[in-house]
Amino acid sequence: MSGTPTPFAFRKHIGWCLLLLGALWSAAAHALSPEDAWALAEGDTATRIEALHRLALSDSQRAHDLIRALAREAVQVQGQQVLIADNGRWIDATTGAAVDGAGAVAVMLNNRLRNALEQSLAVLDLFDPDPMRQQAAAQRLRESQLTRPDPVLAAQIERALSPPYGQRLAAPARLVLEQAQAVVRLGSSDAPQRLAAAQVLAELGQPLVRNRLAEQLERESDPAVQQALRTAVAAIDRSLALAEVVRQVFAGISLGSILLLVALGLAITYGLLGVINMAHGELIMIGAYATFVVHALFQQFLPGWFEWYLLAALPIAFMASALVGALMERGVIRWLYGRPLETLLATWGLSLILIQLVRSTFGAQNVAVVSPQWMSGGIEVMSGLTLPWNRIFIIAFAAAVVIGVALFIGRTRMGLFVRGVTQNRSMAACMGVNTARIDTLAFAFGSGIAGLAGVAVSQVGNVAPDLGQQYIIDSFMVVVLGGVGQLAGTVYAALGVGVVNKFIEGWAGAVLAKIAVLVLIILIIQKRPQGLFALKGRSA
Amino acid sequence: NPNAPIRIGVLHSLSGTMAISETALKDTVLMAVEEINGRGGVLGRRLEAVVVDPASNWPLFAELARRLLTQDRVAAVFGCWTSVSRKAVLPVFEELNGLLYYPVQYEGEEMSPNVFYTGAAPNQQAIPAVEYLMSPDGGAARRFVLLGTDYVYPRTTNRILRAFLRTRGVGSADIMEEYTPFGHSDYQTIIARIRQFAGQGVKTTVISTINGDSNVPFYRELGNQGVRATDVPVMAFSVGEEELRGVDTRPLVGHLAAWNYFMSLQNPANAEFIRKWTAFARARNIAGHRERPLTNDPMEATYIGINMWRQAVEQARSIEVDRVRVAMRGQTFQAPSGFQVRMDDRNHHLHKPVFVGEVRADGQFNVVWRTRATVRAQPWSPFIEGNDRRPETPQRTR
Amino acid sequence: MTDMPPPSAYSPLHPPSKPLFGRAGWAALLSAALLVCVVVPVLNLWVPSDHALHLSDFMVGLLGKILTYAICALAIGMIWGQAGILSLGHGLFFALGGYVMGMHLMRQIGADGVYGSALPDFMVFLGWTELPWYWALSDSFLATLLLVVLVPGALAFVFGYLAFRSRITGVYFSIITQALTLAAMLLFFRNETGFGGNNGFTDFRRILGFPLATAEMRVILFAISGIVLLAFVLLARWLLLSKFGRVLHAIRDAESRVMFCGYNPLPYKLSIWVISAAMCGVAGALYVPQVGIINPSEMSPANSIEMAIWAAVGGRASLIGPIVGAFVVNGAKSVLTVSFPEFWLFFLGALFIVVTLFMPNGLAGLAQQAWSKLRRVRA
Amino acid sequence: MSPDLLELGAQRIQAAQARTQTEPGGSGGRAAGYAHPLQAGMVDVSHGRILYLEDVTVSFDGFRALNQLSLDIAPGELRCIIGPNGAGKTTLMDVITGKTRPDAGTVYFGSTIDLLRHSEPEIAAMGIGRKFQKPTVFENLTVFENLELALACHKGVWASMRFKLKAEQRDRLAQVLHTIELTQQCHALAGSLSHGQKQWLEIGMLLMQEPKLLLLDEPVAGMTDSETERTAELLSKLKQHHSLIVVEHDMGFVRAICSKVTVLCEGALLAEGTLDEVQADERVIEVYLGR
Amino acid sequence: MLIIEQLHQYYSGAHILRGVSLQARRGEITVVLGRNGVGKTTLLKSLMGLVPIRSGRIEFDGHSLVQATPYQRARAGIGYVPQGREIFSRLTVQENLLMGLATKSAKTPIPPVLFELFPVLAQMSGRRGGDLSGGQQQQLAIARALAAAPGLLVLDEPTEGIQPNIIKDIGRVLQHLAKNGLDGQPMAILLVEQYYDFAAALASQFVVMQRGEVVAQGSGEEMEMANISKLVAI
Ligand SMILES: Nc1ncnc2c1ncn2[C@@H]1O[C@H](COP(=O)(O)OP(=O)(O)OP(=O)(O)O)[C@@H](O)[C@H]1O
Ligand SMILES: Nc1ncnc2c1ncn2[C@@H]1O[C@H](COP(=O)(O)OP(=O)(O)OP(=O)(O)O)[C@@H](O)[C@H]1O
Ligand SMILES: CC(C)C[C@H](N)C(=O)O
Ligand SMILES: [Mg+2]
Ligand SMILES: [Mg+2]
Repeated sequence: MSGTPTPFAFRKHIGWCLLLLGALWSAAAHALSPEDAWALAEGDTATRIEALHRLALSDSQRAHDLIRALAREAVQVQGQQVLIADNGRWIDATTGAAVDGAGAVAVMLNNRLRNALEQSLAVLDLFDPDPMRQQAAAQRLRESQLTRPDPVLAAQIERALSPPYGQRLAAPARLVLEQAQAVVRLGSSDAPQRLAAAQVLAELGQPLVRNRLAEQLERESDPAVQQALRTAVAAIDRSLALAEVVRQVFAGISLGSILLLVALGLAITYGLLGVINMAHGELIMIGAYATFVVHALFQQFLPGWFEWYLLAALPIAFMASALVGALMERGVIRWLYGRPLETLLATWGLSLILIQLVRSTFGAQNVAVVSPQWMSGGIEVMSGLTLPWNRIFIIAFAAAVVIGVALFIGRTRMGLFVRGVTQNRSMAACMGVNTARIDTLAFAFGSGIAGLAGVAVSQVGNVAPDLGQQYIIDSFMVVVLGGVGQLAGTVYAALGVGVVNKFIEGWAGAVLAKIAVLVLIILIIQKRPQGLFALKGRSA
Repeated sequence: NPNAPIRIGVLHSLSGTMAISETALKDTVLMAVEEINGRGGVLGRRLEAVVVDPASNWPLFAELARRLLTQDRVAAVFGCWTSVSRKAVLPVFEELNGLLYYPVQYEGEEMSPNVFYTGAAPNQQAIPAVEYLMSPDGGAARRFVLLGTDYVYPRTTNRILRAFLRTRGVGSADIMEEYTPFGHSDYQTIIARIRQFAGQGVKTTVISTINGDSNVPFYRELGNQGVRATDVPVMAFSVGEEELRGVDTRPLVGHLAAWNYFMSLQNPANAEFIRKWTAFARARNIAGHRERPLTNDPMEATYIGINMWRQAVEQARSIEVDRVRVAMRGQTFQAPSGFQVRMDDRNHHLHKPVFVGEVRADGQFNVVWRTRATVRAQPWSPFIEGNDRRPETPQRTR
Repeated sequence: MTDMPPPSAYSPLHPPSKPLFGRAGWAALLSAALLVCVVVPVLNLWVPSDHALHLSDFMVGLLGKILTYAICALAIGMIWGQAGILSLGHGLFFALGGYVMGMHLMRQIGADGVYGSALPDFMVFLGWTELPWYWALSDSFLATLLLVVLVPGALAFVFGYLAFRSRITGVYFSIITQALTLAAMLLFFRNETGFGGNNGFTDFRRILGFPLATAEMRVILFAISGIVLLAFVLLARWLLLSKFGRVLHAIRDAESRVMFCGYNPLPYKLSIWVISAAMCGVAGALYVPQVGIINPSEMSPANSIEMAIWAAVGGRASLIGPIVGAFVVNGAKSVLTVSFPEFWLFFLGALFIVVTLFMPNGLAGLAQQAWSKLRRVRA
Repeated sequence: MSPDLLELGAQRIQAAQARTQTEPGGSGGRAAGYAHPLQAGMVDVSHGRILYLEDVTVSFDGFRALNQLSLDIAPGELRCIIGPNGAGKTTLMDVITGKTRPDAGTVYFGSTIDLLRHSEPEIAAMGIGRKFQKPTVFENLTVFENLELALACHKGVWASMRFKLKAEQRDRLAQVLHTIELTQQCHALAGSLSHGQKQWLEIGMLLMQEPKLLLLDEPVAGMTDSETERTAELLSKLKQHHSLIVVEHDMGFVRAICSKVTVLCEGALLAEGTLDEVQADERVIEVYLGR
Repeated sequence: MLIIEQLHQYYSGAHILRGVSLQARRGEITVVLGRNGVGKTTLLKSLMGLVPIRSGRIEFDGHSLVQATPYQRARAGIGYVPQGREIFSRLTVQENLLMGLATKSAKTPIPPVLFELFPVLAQMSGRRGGDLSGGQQQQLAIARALAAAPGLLVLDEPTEGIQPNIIKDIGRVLQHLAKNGLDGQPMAILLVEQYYDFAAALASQFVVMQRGEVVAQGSGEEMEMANISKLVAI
């Protein structure tokens, strides 16, 4: 993924190392008293934290194991006995003996404890053989040093960097830890030390760092350090400003790509076929529910492959929506070509039926669609700017779908027939095109694209029976703004709306941004009554 | 006819945007009705639920309320979720002297003689929650993001919270208030801003009054952008077990919610409640719940409401509204929350316990804090100016 | 042009201009007036409530509400059916009329509100100490009556002028009307905007000093709604039988050709558009005191779409069709939401599909077909 | 305005002066200066031009449909325009009626009205009527209503609302119906007419409009020979009181109606003159008539 | 060979075609004449299956077409040039021609002779059909119908709006096509035409219609004798 492991990757590693440690543990085990274990497991938070610190600093491997187990919420108590649960088996935390913990209850964690645990773990992990874990631990320490300077931790950092321990640190972790140290040294009484710290920190363009530097600048007396601090703050400000712009553009594009995906199917069913398809949203919804079903099936029957359920969901969602679309076309819409406004009424009726159908089958409430791990987390493109993977995937997915659709419509014979049929149905028939089949196919294709959009939105939003209602207006807005029947127009309109929306939202808030975008759309249509990409010429 | 069934109205949206939340409440009423009938009914008469669908349409709420009261002549109505739907039916209930049991937490500032409020008032949810956040266990927060959907409940709650925070010495520079439209689904910008606001080195928490559909995208984006509960915890007032159903909760572990009931509470009353609901959901084949039965706070409040109504009717030996109203005062019930809740003698609100829970990986809540006893409701929040002069009992205004 | 054969050489043309109504039409109109002004009040107020013919208060309220919907449907039918302009934003005009009336009713509450202040409750609550300027005229009933027409009318004028001037047509127009109403809805949802936010206005008590929550008032409001609807039918009929109506039809079919005939379509479209918006405003104003609440969700795009659907179900080509549609759809909704709370959407959806597939001209078209068949059989 | 246009105006004014000096009348015997009273909305044809185009260029994505075309039509003239397919004839009509804006050039109706400043309905209201190449009538109105709509009268909204057909208007309608032989179908929907009938109806609408200048784009396409003859007769009668521009490919028809023919090719003037002259022109034979 | 027998057609009650019968043979040009509104276009539309007929027989090369959909008729080898051109206005000229090849396999190229016949189409091949001038569109419509080398070519007033020299070309082309087709096979041509001279010059057979009925019929040489131009003019 990236240079910076995400919190989740970090947790996964813990699991790995625990297995490793498990093999070594009988040899390395040191004593852990039942009282200490109990103090960590139960009681009020303050005492538990105290126990935690104590145990973390001890050399007891058992204690460390217990801390790690607690961090992954695997500690349970049975009577006064503290147990570590592992895949349906239990061991006694103090003795390491296997026991039967069938009646044990999990101990409670809260955020305060979790915070303390993370810090302790960071200190423990700093000397883990795995350099990735070292680095993650160092980062964690740096962060907590930035947010809440803690003398105990500061001492630990100093110690970790100094000789006997220092050699055991891998280079990247060491760098991070030095930055953490710099945070501490920024407050030192020695001016050269402060100067060096300021220079180290200038590299690290985070808002938190900026605050520390600015704070220090306020009380700094040494002019050289002052100067260094000032340039450091300015440098960070610059990089933050840049990051902000990049972030907004990215957010805009990512919103735009979702708009694009949801509008693309409509660009076909409405833009090309001229069906005012009010059930478009429901086709998206069906795609999302298809994803949910695939997801549930994987969870149940193929848990090992769960990570890849989305790949299976894509064709299935496409087919599901396409099938429903084909049925709609065959059963209802077929009779309405040439009466576009009537399709509004009929498809509205269809949408009501589809919503209720899904509601009766799956229930009115949201259903859970869990994103695969590889879509979580993000990539840090610059300091202070992490782009989430799922957004990146959706952008890429949208691009792929657009290209696919454009090729299909513009380059294939089938696409030609679709365009021909939609422009002049009876003449196309007279040319020997099986118009009924093309109609069904084209409608199913557009519906299938809506299904694909459903896969995408199931990864960012909620999946509920009225999911489609939320997208239908946006879809029409985008298609019409771009110019009906203009695929390129749809693309530009979607991205444009997304980016403009996000920029306005940046300074006016979400509500006003939405209103502003709507007003903007109205104004643009005034200037371009046939949409952004209106056909010019006689044929328009 | 003394042996004819007693009818009660169920006025919850089964379609439209609110169906997501309200459908389960309808089923809760039906479950309670079945249970009561199983025990011989009320006053020896069977209960019969008249279910209607106001379809998330507020005027339709008013119309159907009138219909329930005049055509179906129901003895009481259990219904409404959103405040606006309650406001829409209120004049009808007052005009026709009907009885409404409203089961959802709300913003207060109301006290009608024709409504019994079994959800929380702000002081039974929002204020304790913030107090918890400011405590060492809650992370000793000093900086707050008040994030909500742009409508009256969040705005009122936040107004109250602002006033409350001021009394705790939190300056307005440390409060960021932000609203999104209904159904807002793209939280990238807002969460980035929250991160910025939180990245100033002061312990910051988010108080979310986001409502409805927006919660899923909000929490998903939280997970995406790696906002962890240990850094910036989010405390929500309208996110419960049912709302979390649609989210992958693993990245959300540790985020918080405040309620008067959690499904994860361990006590006999709750075990019984969950058991009954599970059986009912399976028997009735309620989609979603038959696979994964969930209970939540408004369901509990609904259950309390209908049981208290039953007790009051039996005590009054009549279903007449005026007599039931009197009998409701001081009514108690052993609630699934594990506490004995009591209807206040005067203000038509319940005395309820308050819990703060942290999201668990399985979508349930870990109760990390609770009040020692039940808390009396303050529908007129003392943090709003002029409310000290408000009467303590509902006044008939028309 | 000179050299034409003399006109006397031909049989005189039948003048195609028809009277406003035929005899049957007038009779139907009068009996409808009688129904709303006499029959319903009598059945509701004077027939004892246990009598089989008694019309309950609930029914009067329901019918009154549907009458206001019917006005909207008529308004939509006029622009959609006659001028070919599909508005998906008429809910906005309806809501604006409603809001104007609502403001007046809010002021009528006086000091009886929860907070006992002269200001509406929500303002007290938001900490406002005086009425914002745009509430200035809300005290006066007369001004309210005027504004009910003027506010939606003026907005429609500005919007329509811009849109029609830029020759925005077809679905482009429909979509920007939808954008307009959506924007307005979001705006009204904001509490700062000053119209009560999400909750809107409710808790009305009296109108012109008379209490609202009485059977008599309900009947009166019902009768007014009915009369207004009939008056609008007359107005619409007059408009559409005139050459104005034919120009509209021509614009609907071939706008550019109309221009080459020397007509400027802009004022034509604009006037029917404004008239239709104002009609919706009046409907909204009648609606609010009857249902007792007005809030921004009336402006939601789905609501406006539904209005168009009433017109379509009834048959937008005729004037009566949309009215029939409003009654059928809303009547069906009222019955079904109670009888089949969990399945009514299936029925409603099926109704829409059946109507489109088998009754291209809506219910009214079906009736017409049946009627002409009957006549053919008799002849 | 460009300098040469100014110059042109000056020339015309001079010409007008010369004319008013020689021929009395025009301004009722008064000795007029170069200004003479103009009724609002009236076309000033005192300079011997009802339509005047200069250097009109229209291009579509680089393709020049009209290329610096100049044209002059006198009041009461019937001008035929012929030319190969795609020569720009229809485009020319589009320019005159305001449907297409030229990239460059001037278009004057009379000597005072700059057509480029006016919208389509304004141009139509001034008295330029047009029949399209593809017949366009109001398909959902009856034949009668189609003609009634085209009727010359005040065309404001309020006037339409109170419009009542006067007796003489009705007579005219009847006349026109007879002329176009649709009296039978008078109350039939225009949409149900055959192609040729629609052509006629459109001509009828044009007649009702009483325009000063008529533009007819292939009026006899799809008509039988006898109908073509009738149309020719009709146009010949019209030309005494109206100015006409007719585009046709039917040489027989052109011969029947026309004295002066303009040949367009590739957007520019190729030849001009009587039909015989033009038909003898090698270039015209080459690109258009064929051997 | 095309055989139409006793064709009756109604437009919602109005009896338009009243028992029309005619035949069109390969190698011949059959011209249908008649005044405006007599039902010529309706006849062709019935033949193409664009309007439903009440009764009658339509047979082409021995197969009955009465039940066939328009596209089946096209696949049976009928090419149609409709009145009013009916170009796919938003497809380019090239794509319009490709549409004409819909009955052929995907790899069939556009026959180059079409561009020889109508050079303007080659010039404008990238332009959208709707942007062409009226006459250009008409040429495109004819080329499009020819693209698939049909066995029967049906033309509804193909000369409308076309410049004289191209009309002459079209005449020559039709004669050539009747004899040799595009692919060497003789073709049956059914031509509806108002332009008498053109029709007379081409006709191997003629049919005159009046009020939905065939009132005269004969071979091309008989046209002058039968004084058909009078008949059409009434
Ligand atoms: N909007 C447009 N875009 C591109 N080319 C156009 C457009 N409009 C017209 N043209 C081209 O301009 C040229 C002139 O067209 P025009 O219709 O004026 O010809 P015409 O003289 O009327 O021909 P015809 O006799 O066939 O009707 C043609 O080549 C046509 O293809
Ligand atoms: N869609 C229709 N609905 C009703 N009547 C129609 C329809 N189309 C044509 N007609 C009528 O049918 C008759 C025959 O029309 P058709 O188009 O076949 O004539 P045509 O011989 O092709 O005439 P033309 O030479 O003018 O093209 C006409 O009287 C016409 O009014
Ligand atoms: C917070 C919500 C769950 C309920 C609240 N009463 C509302 O107005 O919508
Ligand atoms: Mg032309
Ligand atoms: Mg024809």
